Amino acid sequence: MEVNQVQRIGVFVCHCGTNIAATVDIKRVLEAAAKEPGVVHAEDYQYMCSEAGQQKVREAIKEKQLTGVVVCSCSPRMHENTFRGAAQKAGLNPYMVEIANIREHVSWIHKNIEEGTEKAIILTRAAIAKVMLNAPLQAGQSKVVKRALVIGGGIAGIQTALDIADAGYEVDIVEKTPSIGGRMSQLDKTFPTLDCSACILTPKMVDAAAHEKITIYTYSEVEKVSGFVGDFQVDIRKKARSVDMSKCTGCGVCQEKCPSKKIPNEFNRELDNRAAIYTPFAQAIPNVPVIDRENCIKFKTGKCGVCSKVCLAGAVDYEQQDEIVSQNYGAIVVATGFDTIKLDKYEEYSYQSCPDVITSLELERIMNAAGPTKGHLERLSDGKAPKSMVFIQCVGSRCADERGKSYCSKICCMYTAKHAMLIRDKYPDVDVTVFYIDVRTPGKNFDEFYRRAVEEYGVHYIKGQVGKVAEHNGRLLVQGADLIDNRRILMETDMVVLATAIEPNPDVRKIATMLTASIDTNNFLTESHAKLRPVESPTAGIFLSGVCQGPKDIPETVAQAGAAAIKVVGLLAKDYLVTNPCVAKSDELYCNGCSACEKVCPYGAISYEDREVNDHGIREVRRVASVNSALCQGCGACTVACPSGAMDLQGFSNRQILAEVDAICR
Amino acid sequence: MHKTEKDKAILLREMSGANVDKCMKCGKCSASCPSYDEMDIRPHQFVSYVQNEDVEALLESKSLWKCLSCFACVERCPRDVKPAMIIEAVRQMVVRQRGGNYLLPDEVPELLDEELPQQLLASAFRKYSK
Amino acid sequence: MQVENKKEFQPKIVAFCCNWCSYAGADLAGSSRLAYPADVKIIRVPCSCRVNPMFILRAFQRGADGVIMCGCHPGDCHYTTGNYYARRRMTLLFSMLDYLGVEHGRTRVEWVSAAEGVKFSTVMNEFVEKIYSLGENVRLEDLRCKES
Amino acid sequence: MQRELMNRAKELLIDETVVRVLGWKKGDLGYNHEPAYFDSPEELEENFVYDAFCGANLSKYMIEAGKQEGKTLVFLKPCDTYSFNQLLKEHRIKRENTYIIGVGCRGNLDIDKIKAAGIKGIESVDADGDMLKVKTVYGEKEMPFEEALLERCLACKGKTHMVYDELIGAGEKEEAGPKGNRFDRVSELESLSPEERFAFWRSELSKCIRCNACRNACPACSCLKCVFDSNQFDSNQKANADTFEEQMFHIIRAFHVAGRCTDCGECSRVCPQGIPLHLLNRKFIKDINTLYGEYQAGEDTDSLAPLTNYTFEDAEPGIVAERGRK
Repeated sequence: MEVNQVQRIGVFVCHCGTNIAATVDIKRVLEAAAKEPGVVHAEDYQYMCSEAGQQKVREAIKEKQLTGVVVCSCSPRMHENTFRGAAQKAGLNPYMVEIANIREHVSWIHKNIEEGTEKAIILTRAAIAKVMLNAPLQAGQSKVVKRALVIGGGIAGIQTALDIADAGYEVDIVEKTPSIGGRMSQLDKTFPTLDCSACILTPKMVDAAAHEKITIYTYSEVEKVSGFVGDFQVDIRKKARSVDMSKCTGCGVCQEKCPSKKIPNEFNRELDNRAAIYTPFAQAIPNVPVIDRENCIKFKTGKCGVCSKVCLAGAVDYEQQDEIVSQNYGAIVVATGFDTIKLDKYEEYSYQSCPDVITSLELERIMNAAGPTKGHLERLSDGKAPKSMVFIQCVGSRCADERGKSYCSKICCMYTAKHAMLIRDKYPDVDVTVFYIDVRTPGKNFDEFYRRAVEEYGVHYIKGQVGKVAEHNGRLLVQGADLIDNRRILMETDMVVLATAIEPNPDVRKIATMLTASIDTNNFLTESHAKLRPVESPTAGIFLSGVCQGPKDIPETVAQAGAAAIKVVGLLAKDYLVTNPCVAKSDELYCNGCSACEKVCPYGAISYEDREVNDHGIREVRRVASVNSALCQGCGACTVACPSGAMDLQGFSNRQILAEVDAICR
Repeated sequence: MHKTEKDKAILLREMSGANVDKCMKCGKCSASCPSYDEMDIRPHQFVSYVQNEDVEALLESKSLWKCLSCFACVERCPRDVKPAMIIEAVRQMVVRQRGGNYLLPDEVPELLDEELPQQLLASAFRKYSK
Repeated sequence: MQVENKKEFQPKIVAFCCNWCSYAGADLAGSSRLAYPADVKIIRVPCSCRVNPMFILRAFQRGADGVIMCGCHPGDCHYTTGNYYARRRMTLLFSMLDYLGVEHGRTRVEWVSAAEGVKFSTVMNEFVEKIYSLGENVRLEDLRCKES
Repeated sequence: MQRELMNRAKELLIDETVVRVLGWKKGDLGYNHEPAYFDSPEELEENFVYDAFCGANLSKYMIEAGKQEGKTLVFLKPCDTYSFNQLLKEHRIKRENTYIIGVGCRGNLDIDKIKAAGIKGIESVDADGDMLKVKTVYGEKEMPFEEALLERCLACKGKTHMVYDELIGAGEKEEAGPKGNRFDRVSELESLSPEERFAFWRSELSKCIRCNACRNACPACSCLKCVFDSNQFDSNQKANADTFEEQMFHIIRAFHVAGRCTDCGECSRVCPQGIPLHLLNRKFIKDINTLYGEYQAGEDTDSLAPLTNYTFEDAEPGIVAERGRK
């Protein structure tokens, strides 16, 4: 074994009051440690992590010129940083400290002193064996690009961007559809105050568009992400709009004159049609149409060109190409939002077969003055005003089977109360019944809101999930059971509204993969800590805003958007980041250049280059791996993929781990 | 051997293979049931009766013999609880307790007629014999 | 030289635990006072994908009677994909050891999350029991390295 | 075919397409040909050979040859091209420095099998139809060609070359395709009791003299510096000191080539002790095929190898114990 210098190791054994001392014979541990080769100092103390304890470590390092420290104490997850700090203060490299975990792994579980002491000694020996092979490591620095990217231009993305921009940093919003606004722009009114959604959202959209620090890329998608916290390189694909944004005045003539008008209108949940050249809604930002090339006659047949002819500004440009914008960002916020689930597996609700069975989001559009019925409540089958309506809760939510989602969609109880109330208010002669399993209304003024629906607006709430909805004599027959009265319900109604489960936008999986952000089985992005780090992804520099992280309503989304923004601002306010030095390192003399390590690296931290290598006097150009220490997170996957042992992990090197193995099996 | 209510409830869980603890009490089983009005104890109640270990009431319920085993409740249950399987298990229990077969294979030929669907026979066996 | 060793069999068991899930799970077992035999000694690695087959063979060579590797549950890896690679590597390695005639009970992989202190303790108890039933690892031990 | 290959090689040397030729030269016996470089037509004329004793897989030599100035002509049998491809995939060979002539192959012979058939004092061996004519000091002997085939040829991967610049003699007289299932012996071992397996491998591996021939011949085992020669793992050992070290060497060797081994069989062919090392590699191949889907290393140059790939649904390591229970 090669030892470059004579190691001088100090061992510090903590009593942790009686936590350790009660079941570990501290004196014997000290004696055993002192006998180990390389150990020049061994002492114990009541509470090693206390200031006085740390002082002992610092003094010993200076007096005995220690080159390495072993602290036998609680879990390294608890106090490793404490003792590293102490070492650093005494002039020793902080990575020359190892912890033997003799509390969580020994004294707390082994009640027999003999056993406990023996195990503590072995763990101490293993830590000593490891620290003998430790090398001083230097934490590196990496630059922070003072610009943030927000993926998704709904209320979550807009709010995050506004907050970041107000703090003085540049922000770019990338939105897939032709306008920002997201789901909220499709809503009619919002609970519990019944404000008109557009009235509160539109000013925010305008603010974002007008903000000098915010750049909005609509009809654009993130195409490629590389880099790491502080400096992500992102390629954004600006899809060809076929309309020159700088020339268009937003007059809307092109949309009126377009002959291809039979295209399902996504914004109105495909309840009516739009033209091939269109802006999704009147308040769209930017107020510039796009040509849907798949449905445009000009693009399909080469003939037509009406929009171009009628455009006085000459803004229509059929030759426009997709454009790639490459930009560097210090932080990225994911705000990709949600959609409702598909209901094709719920045959019993007849959603596919009866036009009068609709989802809640469709009802929002029907209720909206700009919607397919101009705000009149009517049946889509015959245009007649309904006399009776049934709302069904938890459609696809709280499902244990593969038809739906296991979680509660959280927002449905409240919006259903809202819908019921609005309908009873506007159309008092319409009878409204809500079938529920539980009414869940935690939130300020939420339960009061629901009670108002029942008490003031006379909405019937029936506990019991509906079993079946079927067309019957031009009306809908709803079969259910009232679980409280314990009686069968068989009622005819005119419209049925399904509170459909929400799910993360399906594109989020692709985005998460690009960002190496983790995602759960329901496609919600995972937060770094469910309680303490709820807006951070475990991947450094990636933050979460809105429903992409979990179901939530508008106030919660806005709150989370602000929280994500402050985390971003906190990051961008730094000029440099300190990087973890326990990263992989490749020895060029051993590297075969085979790329196995590169293939298993989850961070794209390994690259290959042709470099001249001096292998004991033989100079030749070889293809060798190099690790970007700012990107590497230190998992070690590459070290095992490497057959020659060229790739090793600093702080957890092959030889260090083998030394621990040997010490344990001695 | 004397069984307590608790033993019987455990037995019912085993016989039916239904996990009653998954039930979220939404009542969709009852809402889907075509025989609901004929029943004294409703499908969703079967689940909670087993949870509450009130098996005696189930054994005496006339619902047992009203269930068509159409499995609509099993099909639609969002929690995969399988109420029909519980009802089936209670029926089994009743039959076993009574000790005798209501339908013996030897009696079948006499009952056969050409119109009779095979499925009915199988179902009758399931219902009326051990 | 050979002295008859009448001492009761005390197995040596090495447990490789990933820092983020299983090591934290072991800590939780500790803070919940969920006992498991002291024969288990834990080595902390950043991720299960850091565990080289060489480490496992070396442990056996130096006289370990059992080696267990614990990591985050598939899908929950702190580094996203580490445990997937570890899973394949260990499956193949264990299969090979089995093929060479080493009792497969001496090796094990378990996924233990940071919240599964109970599972950690249960798994360790089971594993140690298994090793006791298998007895001393005579097939793979390097006699040269044994202390007299 | 030997003449045809030699003439083409001369042409390519003369027109300066290549600056050297990597082929086989005659051994001092009639059946121990070895890999060799030829720099001139004269050398080719004198020593070049191609017959059923040219078992040596030349792919690995291309790692070094590829570093030289100018192109190297290399002769590759169909199965050799898998190894070559695998090395290309691992960026070990510069394709642009290589000119590949894919040569036809009827199968290679195992001199040990001929000797085992009781034929002694061999001077030369010639194929004649389905029979081998063996000249010995005791006169001429005969044995069926088929019975003297190398183990690898019994698991022949077929007559298709995975990579080449031109083909000579390919598709002629070839009996492509495996004879029986190459995993039969592995399955047989698997069906034994652990004690029997241990006994089998202990007796086989204890023959190992750590000559490193397997490592040196293996096209996948091509590290610049082997872990067993370096100190990266505290593992440099010159000789086996106990029963485990050779096992460790062979397990790790097999593990390092798992998912990369093309099953070319060089390890077993070159082992002076006759250890069936290919049974270790085939065990991994069999496991990979059953657990992660059929995979043939060297078939392409861009797929992810089984050990640098995964699926969420992969089998758990516990499957080893479950399988054992059956």
